[in-house]
This record gives sequence, C-alpha cells and structure tokens, in this order.
Amino acid sequence: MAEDQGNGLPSALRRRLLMGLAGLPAMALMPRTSFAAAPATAAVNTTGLAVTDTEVTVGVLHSLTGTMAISETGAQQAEKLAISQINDAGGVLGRKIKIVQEDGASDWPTFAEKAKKLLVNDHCAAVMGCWTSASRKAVLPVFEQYNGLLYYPTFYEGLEQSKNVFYTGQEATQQILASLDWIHKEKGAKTFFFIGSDYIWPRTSNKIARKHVENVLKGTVVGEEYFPLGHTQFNSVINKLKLKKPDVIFTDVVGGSNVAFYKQLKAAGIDLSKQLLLTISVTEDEIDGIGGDNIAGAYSCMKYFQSLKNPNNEKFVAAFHKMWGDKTVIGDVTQAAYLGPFLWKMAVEKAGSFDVDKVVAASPGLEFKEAPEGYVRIDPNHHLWSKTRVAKALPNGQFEVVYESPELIKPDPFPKGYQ
Amino acid sequence: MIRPASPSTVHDNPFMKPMEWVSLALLAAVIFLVLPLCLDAFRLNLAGKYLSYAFVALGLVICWGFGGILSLGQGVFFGLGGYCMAMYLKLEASSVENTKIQSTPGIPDFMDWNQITALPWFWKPFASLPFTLIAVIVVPALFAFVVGTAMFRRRVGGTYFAIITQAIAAILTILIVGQQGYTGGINGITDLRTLNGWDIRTDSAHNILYFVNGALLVACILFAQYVKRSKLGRILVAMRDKEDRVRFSGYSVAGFKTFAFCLAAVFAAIGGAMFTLQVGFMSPSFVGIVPSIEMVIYAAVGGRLSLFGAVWGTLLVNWAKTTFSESFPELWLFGLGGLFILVVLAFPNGLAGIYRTYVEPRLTRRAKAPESAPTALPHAAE
Amino acid sequence: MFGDYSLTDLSSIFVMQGFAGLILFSVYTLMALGLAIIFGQMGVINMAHGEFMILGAYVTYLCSGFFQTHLPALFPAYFFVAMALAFVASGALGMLVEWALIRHLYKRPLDTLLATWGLSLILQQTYRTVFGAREVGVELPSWLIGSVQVTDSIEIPINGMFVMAITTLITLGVALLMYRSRFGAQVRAVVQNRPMAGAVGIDTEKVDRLTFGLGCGIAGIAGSAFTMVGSTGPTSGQLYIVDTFLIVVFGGAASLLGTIASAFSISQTQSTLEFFLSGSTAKVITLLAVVGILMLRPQGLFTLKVRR
Amino acid sequence: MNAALLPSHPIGADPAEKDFLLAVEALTVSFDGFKAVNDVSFYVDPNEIRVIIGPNGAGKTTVLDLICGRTKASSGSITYKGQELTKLSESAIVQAGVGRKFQTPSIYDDLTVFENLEISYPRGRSVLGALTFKRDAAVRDRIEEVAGMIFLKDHLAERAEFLSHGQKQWLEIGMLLIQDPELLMLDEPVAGMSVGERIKTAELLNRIIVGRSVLVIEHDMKFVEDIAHRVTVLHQGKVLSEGSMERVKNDPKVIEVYLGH
Repeated sequence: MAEDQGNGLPSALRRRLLMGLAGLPAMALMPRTSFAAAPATAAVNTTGLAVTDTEVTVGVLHSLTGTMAISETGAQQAEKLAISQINDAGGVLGRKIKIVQEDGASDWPTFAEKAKKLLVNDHCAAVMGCWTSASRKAVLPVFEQYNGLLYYPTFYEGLEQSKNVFYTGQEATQQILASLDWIHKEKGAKTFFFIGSDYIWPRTSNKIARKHVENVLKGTVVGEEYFPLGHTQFNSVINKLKLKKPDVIFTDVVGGSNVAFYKQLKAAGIDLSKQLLLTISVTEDEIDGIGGDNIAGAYSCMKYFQSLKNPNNEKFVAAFHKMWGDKTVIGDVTQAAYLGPFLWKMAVEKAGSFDVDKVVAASPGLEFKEAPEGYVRIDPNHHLWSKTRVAKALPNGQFEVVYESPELIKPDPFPKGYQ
Repeated sequence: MIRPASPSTVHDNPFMKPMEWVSLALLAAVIFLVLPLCLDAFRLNLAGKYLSYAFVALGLVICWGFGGILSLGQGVFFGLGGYCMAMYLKLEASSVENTKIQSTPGIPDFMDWNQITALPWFWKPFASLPFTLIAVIVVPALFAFVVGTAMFRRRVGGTYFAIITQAIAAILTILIVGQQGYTGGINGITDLRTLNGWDIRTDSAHNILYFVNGALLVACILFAQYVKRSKLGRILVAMRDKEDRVRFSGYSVAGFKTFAFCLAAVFAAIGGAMFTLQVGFMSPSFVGIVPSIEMVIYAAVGGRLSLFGAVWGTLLVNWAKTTFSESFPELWLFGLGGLFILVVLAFPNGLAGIYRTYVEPRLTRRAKAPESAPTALPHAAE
Repeated sequence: MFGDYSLTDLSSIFVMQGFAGLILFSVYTLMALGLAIIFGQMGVINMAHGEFMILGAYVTYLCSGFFQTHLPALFPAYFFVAMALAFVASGALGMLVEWALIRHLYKRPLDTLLATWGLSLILQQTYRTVFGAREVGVELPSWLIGSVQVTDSIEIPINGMFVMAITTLITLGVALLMYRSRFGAQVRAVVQNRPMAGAVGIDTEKVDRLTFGLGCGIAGIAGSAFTMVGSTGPTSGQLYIVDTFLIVVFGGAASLLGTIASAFSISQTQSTLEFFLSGSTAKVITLLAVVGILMLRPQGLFTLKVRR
Repeated sequence: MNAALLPSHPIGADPAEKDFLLAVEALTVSFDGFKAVNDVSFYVDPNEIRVIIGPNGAGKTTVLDLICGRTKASSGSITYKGQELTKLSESAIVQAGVGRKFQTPSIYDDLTVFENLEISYPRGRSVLGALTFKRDAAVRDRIEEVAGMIFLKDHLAERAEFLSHGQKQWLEIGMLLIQDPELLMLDEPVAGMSVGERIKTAELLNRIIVGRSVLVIEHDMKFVEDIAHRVTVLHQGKVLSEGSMERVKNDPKVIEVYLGH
C-alpha cells in the first residue's frame, strides 16, 4: 500500500499544511466562512467546471421515479444532508455547494443521459449518484469520456475500478468474507444454501461466497437458486430448504422479492431464531417493507447499521431525522451516500482545486474520521477501507450489532482466487 | 389519355400526395436543419436517441395502424437489433490489448467475470461488420417471421396477439438477465467504443451518427410509404376492417400479417442498432414490457395511421418526458398517464388526426381558393 | 437429488410441495378471477389490474394501522374488515374508471389497453405520492402467522391455507353470481348481444359498470390477501400483470372454469419445476410452455367450438 | 368411357361425375354434438343456378361456409372440378375459382369503391405480388367495366362506408365478379333491398351468370322463382327435397316444413 504521508495528521491541520504547500499560505489562517478570502476561481478551476467565486455546482443523480425510487430515496436524502452540513460549515474552498438534481427514473439510458447533462451542460464538479450496478455501468463511459467525478454509494459486486468513480459502499469481498468467517467460527456453520435474485450482484456475490465456503472454510454449498427480479412465490424453494436443512441460508434477494421471501419463510414455520440466515441485501430500509416481525433473528452483514453506538453516528442520525423526519430509517447505502460529499470536499481541499484530475490524485489515503460508520480511508483503487459488521434483526426494525471486524478491511474489487 | 379527366384522378396512385411531400420536406428540414442548428451537441445526441425510437413507432404504424396487429413486444426487436450491434461493438472494444487485465483477454469483460474462458459460438460471427449489419436485419426478421407465422396461421389476433407478444418480451428479458455470462445480464452490454476503428463517443461521431440515423429514418419512411400506397398497404387496411373478406378474395391473410409484423420488426431493429451506436450501450431494460408499451404510445400520440405522425409523436413524447422529468420529476408519470388516456379518448388518431381535422381543411381551402376562382368564372358566364 | 434423504423426509416434502403448488394455484386464481370477469366477459384489457390489487393492499395497510392505534382489541379480526373495505374501495374506483374511461371504449378493445396502461401509471404515481416510494409493511394479526404442524416434519403455512380458503369462497361466490343469479344472466346477455340485451330491458350501462366494479373489487380482495405473502409498494402491481393475463388467456378468455384450470396447470408446472430446477429457469420454461401452447391452441384450454 | 381420363378420381364410377362443377357428398359437420349439416349431398352443373332454401337454422349458410373453407367439415367431401376442397385453405379455394358473398354486405369501409374492387382483382395475391402490383390500364379498364355493371361507375372515388345498403351489396357482388369465379356463392343477395334495387339485382345476376355456376341462398320466393334452375331444400341439416322450383313447390314434405306455414 502506497500511503499518503499526511495520513496520520488531524484532517484540519493536514488541510492547512496542504494548502500551504499549494502556495497559498495566507489562506491557511483565514476563517473558512470568509468568501472574500477564498482562492481565486481561476486558480481552483482550470477545466471549466461550474465554479464561481461563491458557488460550486454538484450533481445529485438518483431515481426519483420508477421502481428504483424506493431504494434511492435514502441515498439522495443523505447526500443532501451532507451537502447542507458542508454549506453550513462554510462550503468547499469557500464556496457553497449548489445542487443540481436529476431523475434517473430507474432507467439506465436516462441515467447516462442525465449524467451527460450534469457534466456537459451543468459542468458539475462532482456527481453523487446511482444505485444499481446497471445505472453505474451506463454512466461510467460518460464519466470517463467527460472526465467527471462520481461518488457511488451502493455496496456492489466489485470487478470494476475507474479513475472517475469513488465507491463509498463496500465491494463484495469486504462485505461477505468476514461475515462468513464469523458465522463459521461462532456458529459452527458448515453447510450453506444460497438464494438470490437473478442478476449480476447476487451471482457475483454468491460466487465469491461459494469459493470462500468451499476453499477457506471447507464447508459445502448445498444449494444455489436464483429467481427473476420481482418474483414473489418462494414456497418451493422453502421446501427445498426444509429438505436440505442447511446450517445457513445465505440470501441476496432484492426489491419486492425480498418482502415476499421473508414473509413466506416465516409463514412456512422456519424460525429465524433457530435457523441461521445471513443476508447481504437487507438494511433498515428493506425491513420497513418486510416487517420487523417477519425477519427478526436474521443476520445481516453491512458496514453500517443505524443502531451503531458512536458519537459520529448519533450526530448523524439526529441530523438526518431533523432534516427528513423521525420515521425515516437509515440503511447502509444511505450512510455510504452521506460520505460522498465529505470525501469529495476533503479531496478538493487537499488538492486546493476543483479540477477532477487533481481531486482524484489527492484522494487516495484520505481518511474521514467523522464518518458515522467510524472512520474510513480511501484506497488507491478508489474503494474505501471499512469495517464489516454483522447484526441481528430485531422485531422493531432495527439491528443489534453482534460482530465487528477488528480492523478496516482492505477493498479488493478484483479478488484473486475468487473469480 | 382518352379517359375523362375526373375519373383518372380517381385512378391515379401517386407515390405521395402533395401534402405528404410537404410533410416529408418539413420533417426532413427539422431533422437535418432545425435540430442540428438549434441544439447543442448534447441535446442533438438526445434527439438522435429519440429518432431511433421513431423507427419503432414507424413500424407500429404499419403493423398496428394499417394492419390492426398490436404488438406489445416491439422492444424485443428493438433489443435484438440493438444487441446485434452491441455484440459487434463490444467485441471490437474487447481487443486483447484493452482487456489484458482479464484472466482471459480478448473476450468481453462480463464474460470474464462469469468464468467464461472462450468466446461462445454465437458471438463469433459478430466480429465481422458485414455479418453484424445483416444480422441486425435478419435476426429480428426471422424471429418475427417464426412468431408471426405460428400465430397468424392459427388466427391469433387482436388482444391475444398483444398479450402473447407481451409475454415474449417478458421471457426474453428474464433470459437476457439470467444468462449474464453471454448477454451481460441486467447491466447490458456497456462501454462500447469504436465502430470499425472509428470512435463513436466523440461529439463529431455523434453528429455524424445523428445524420445517418436521420437519413435511415427518412429512407424507412419512404419505404413505408411505398408499402402504404402499394396494393399490399390497402390489403392491410382491408384486413384490419374485414379479415374474412380478404381471405375470400383469395389472399392468405397470415402471410400479409406476417409481412407487416416482420417489417415492423426490421424497422424496430434498425432503430435499436442506431440507438446502440448513439447511446453507447444496450441493456435488457429496452426489451421488456414497459418500454414496449411506451413505444406504442409514441405511435398513438403521433397518430397510428400516419407515418409522419409517428415520428412527430415520438419526438413530442420524448421531449415532454425529458423536460417534465427535468423540471417536475414527480409529475411526469401523471403527465404520461394522462397523455395515454387523452390520446385514446379524445384523439384516437393522434397528432395526425388533429392536423387532418383542424389544420388541413384550412390549408386546402386557402390553397384551393385561387384555383377555384377561374373555374368559377365560366360557370358564372353561362 | 433424493439419494441422501429418508423416506419420511421425502414424503413430507412431497406433501408440502403439494401444498406449495396449491397455494400458488390459489394465488394465481385470485389474481386472475377479477381479470377473467373484466377481460373474459367484457373484453376490456385492463392493464391497471395490478394497481387495483395494490389499492386493496394499501387499504389493508391503512386498516392494520387504524386497528392497531384505535381498536387494538379487535386487531385479530381486522383482516376481514380490511378485505371487505378493499373490495369496496377497488370496486368503487373500478366503477368510477368504467364511467370515466372504459365505457367510451367498448368498441375498441385494443385502446382499452392503452388507456388502462395510462391509468396504471397515474395510480402508481398516486400511491407513491400518498404512501411514499418505499414498500410498506403490513402488520398481520398473530393468528395468521406461522404454520400448522401436521406431523413432525410436515408444516403447512397458515396464511397459505387462509389464501386457499378465501380463493375457494370467492371462486364459489363468483361462479354462483355469474351462472346462477339474475345478474350473471344479465352480464352474459350484455356480453353476447348488447343491443338485444338493451332491447329486452336490461340496463346495459349499469350492468357494465357493476361488472367492471366487481372485477376490480375482486382484484382488491386479491391485493388484500397478498399482503400476507407479497410486497406492497407503488409498483408491486406491475409484477403480476403478465402472469395474470397469461392465466386468463391460457384458460380461454370467456370461461371461468378455464381460468381455474389454467391457474391450476400453470401453478403446478411452475411449482414442480421450481423444485427440481432453479427459480429463474422454472419461470422461463413455464412461460415458454404457456406461450408455445397458446400458439398451437390460441383459443386457450377451454373454449367451446362454436358456429361462427 | 371418359372416366378413364380421370384415373385417380375417387368416385369416377359415377358416369355423370365428369360433368359436375361441384359435388358435395355425405357432408357432415357437428358443433359439440349438434349436427348443423348432416349427410348432405348435391351436385351442381356448370352454368347452373342452384338456389338453396330452407327454414332458419336449416344449415344453409353452414353449407356455404363448408364449401368456401370457412368451416371445416367433420366428414364427407366437397369436390370442385375434381379437386377436394375440404383440405384447402380459404385463399386456395378462392384461387381455385370459388367466390363467396356474405349475408351482410362485407366490404372495406375505409377504402374507396375503386380500391375495394382493385383488391379483388385476381392478380398480385402473394405478398410480393401485392407489393409490386401495378395499377395498369388493364386493371383500370376492368374495374371500370365491373363498376358499370354494378351501377357504381359514378361512385368509384367514394369511400365504401358512405354507400347505401343496396349499393354495398352490389359492390360486394362486383368484388366477386372481378375475381371471375367459376362458382359464385351468394348468401341472400337481395335481403334488405328495396323493390327497385331487387329488380336491378335480379337483372344483374342474370347478366353475370353467363359462363359460371351460381349457388344462392335466398328466402324471397319470387326472386327464387325468377332465377333458379334447380332448388335444393335443406331442413334440420339434411336435404329434404331437390329439383325444379315447380317440383319442389309441390313436394308435400317441403310444403309441410317450409312453404306450408
């Protein structure tokens, strides 16, 4: 790991040092809110981004309509919260962030189209957005072609690394391996049954999980089933579960199927307090629709849960509820989306410039210690070092964390031996 | 000729009526002059994307408007055309050089992620551009021919046909998503770069593709017009009206329906291929039920009986969609839903119908006025 | 795949799998009944059928909330109230839609498809605006949760049996109504010969409205019942639409018995295939088989050969 | 014997067989057990006008449906010029030379009279043929000729839906004429016509039957007497009587079931 020199220093000091290095020593001691003292626009923006003396434009690109709106609401809310907090604290390089929001409408070419609009028409300095892999794949060439900057919040299958994207969620190995180790060691699990929705993320995740179960844990996978997106009838596979009696049901079912699956599992008399179930697709957001009673007892592995006990998270949850209402729940992706604007701000300030290339160059090694999940660090491969946690679903829709990896786990989007 | 003047106009079957020439000129002017001059590169690329949907609408005019065969599976053909093109582009983008980090270089990235170690046989021919261009036409046509023959032979029509085509769209979507090692799955085939070495991602390439797209569209309109004014076009209309009568005039109805369906499929496929070229990827989200029905509404808004209307309808609906969803994303579905209902209830012949009922009479009255004046004179003199 | 299992295991799986098939059968029948009336009897291609179902589901959701906060003592019984209200709500909306939309389109069946598709988009956005984009969790009374232990290894889900019971009741009710009542006779008269039915004094407009309302109301009940097994969100209705239409068409659109037979054969095929193959593959094979058979026998399973 | 010239013919044993244009033999069709046509046989000569009469539900229209292939026979045979029709598709039967007019006028409302006739013109019947069909002088002349015969010469440019009921009937007859069938089947050609139209139609039919056989279903006895060479009476799906109008009229069985009341 080639790590940045400044890593160990407190961020504020490091920022000042870096700004000093950037040849603007006078700035360093100025209050952050002083616009007049902000570095000259011409100096911080050499590539024609939408940066004025007082404002910088950032895009938010999520589905507000269509099937994905359900999932993307939280991410979009978190990004807005983060941006408003940054603005309240003086903005980025003395400039307030202006949001341009676009609706991807759960439609991938619309995402590409809107991404292009954000970059070409609005000249956004950065874009927070996308949720599904498909939407990310659709916008990726756009970001690469126009040299944009995307902060992508969802945990995903990996197998990707782009200069123009920062992945603030976990890639599959980060999310899965530690939790499999845990359930094997703590619960003595040896046999696994995989159930997933039929698309790339579950298939890739299950492939990684299978290799790990077979090669590392020396266990067996007794079944692997995929259902079309939107499938709602699971009684047959539940019977198969009853027949095969696996130690662990490992699921990555998404969307409406998720709700149907847990309801039917419960109805079929599979008691999750006795039967181990490990899922990588259920956050607090999903439980809202599934119903806490239906999934209580299941284990979910994520890097973040709303119930995490630490001061950062308490502040974050309070702020989120203040802005979006007490009833809104906060899931893993919501938290990861919240990181995006901050990571960008830090990189911009470290680079002393909004120029994408400089921001990208400044990013690796940045640490964000105020992250609700604890702290994170940007790897040169543009993914985040983060901890993985396993938590048990409670009937009230929250999770109780039962395991936390001791160290930050290195992101490994192209895992050797798992492909 | 010796024939008296008035009946001979009855018998004339000109390729296009004067007003149709005007419509064509207007459309061509908008596509080739107004849009390129008024829109920036980004918006023009969008317009190009919309125009690629217009191919589908055009096909629907022939198959649904004229032939009365409503297909809710045009997305399938749009997708087949698009995927054929995307496979070629993807193979070109997956040169050994570009993919050297993969465990098997030289194959598309998604195959590598799915542990496929050699290019599947049905991908291989798509390394050739001529083959691809032929496949764009032939594959959807063949598929439409098989489906059409099977169903029309057994007199499946109307609502049944609509529902079965819809089911086919659903099946194909599940297949494409499920067979991700061969199809790229739900992400589709992305990151397409060059066409025979020519970078299709640049603004200039987009411009050129836009004009190629426009030219192809006009060519398709002209071919559709040829079909429309041929006896085959009239047989289609006759069939929609009285299928049995056509049968008892000695025509094999199934054959004609299949032809209309195949033609619509080929148009849709051309649109799909152009879409892939302009947008730079293809995904199963254009194959399914929702896009297929949306494509029907383009034709309905434009006027299901009007070739030009189909193009205008497509442009209008998509322009509205983009504008609305930019400014009022929450309202967009209300707008689109309302549009469906409004068109069906109040304007069953769409824009073309509005034009014909309100605009054309005035235009022709004005145009005829000076003509009729001199002919009126001799009468007055009598 | 069975080599490693004991005979009791296998036999209980066999029984449970049989029940899984029956539950799927009930779900399919319930989905398709309303449409069989609307599409089969009236010829209206109601693409908003799924949205009418989801309306029933949302009504159930509201009911569960209401009973929880205001009438906790009656909570165990709320589901019956919810289903009745779901029927009323969806039926009323259906009649409104018939009046505003459908009655203008009886002569243009393909256009009903477009108009109702538009309607479905509007309803989806309405749900989204009112209930939020997220799926809502419907709290079930405790007696509906869990399963009945028949033997040591055979467990039958209670909600599954509940769906089966509801389906049986409603199917019987619909059959009686359509084939034994005066209303049913009027419906069939209007369907077969509208002018003639009008001439003999049947208020055809009223019959149309009631029939459409009935179909939508049954969709509402179905939606209400599905909160036990499925998801309730603005776009959940779309998940059902293709399956539902295929079932009705496969059964032979005009025949109630055909719809039931078709729901039975499709559900059994799918349930069995799902057990032996993977879910996705099973779905594709089932759909392909249905489409294939429909191509060979377009009139569906149960259609009488009639003089044309 | 001439039968030798028709070696493969299944019922070549009948010496008169060669002369029939249409031979319907033991024709039966049942709908769910109900035999709408039951063991019907009759033979139509070239240039003959045969009228089928019978009470409602006797199976008259079904017989025409069976001949033109609209309904498939359960058993029996229909031989037209030595060709078995029961196995052919509708369009093949038309191409073999059988034309059919429906009970209610069946024309294309959205097309003009000219186009209605043009579609019936027996050329370009394949998909490719229709695509490349040219509206040449021969076509125009023939259409004008037929339009003259059916009294619609001044209506060629009119959309068919604006014609009167009688004109629509004529248009359909014209559409058949232009096909130039050897066997013309007319289902109630004068139903719903005014007296004047009826006279014109009888005149029209008498003119167009030259060189072809005609099979007519008609209720109007006056009209039947005017045109029929021979009459076949159907009752409950069976042939009740057959022969000249005179003979049929005096057949007690016919009087009982049909003319009697």
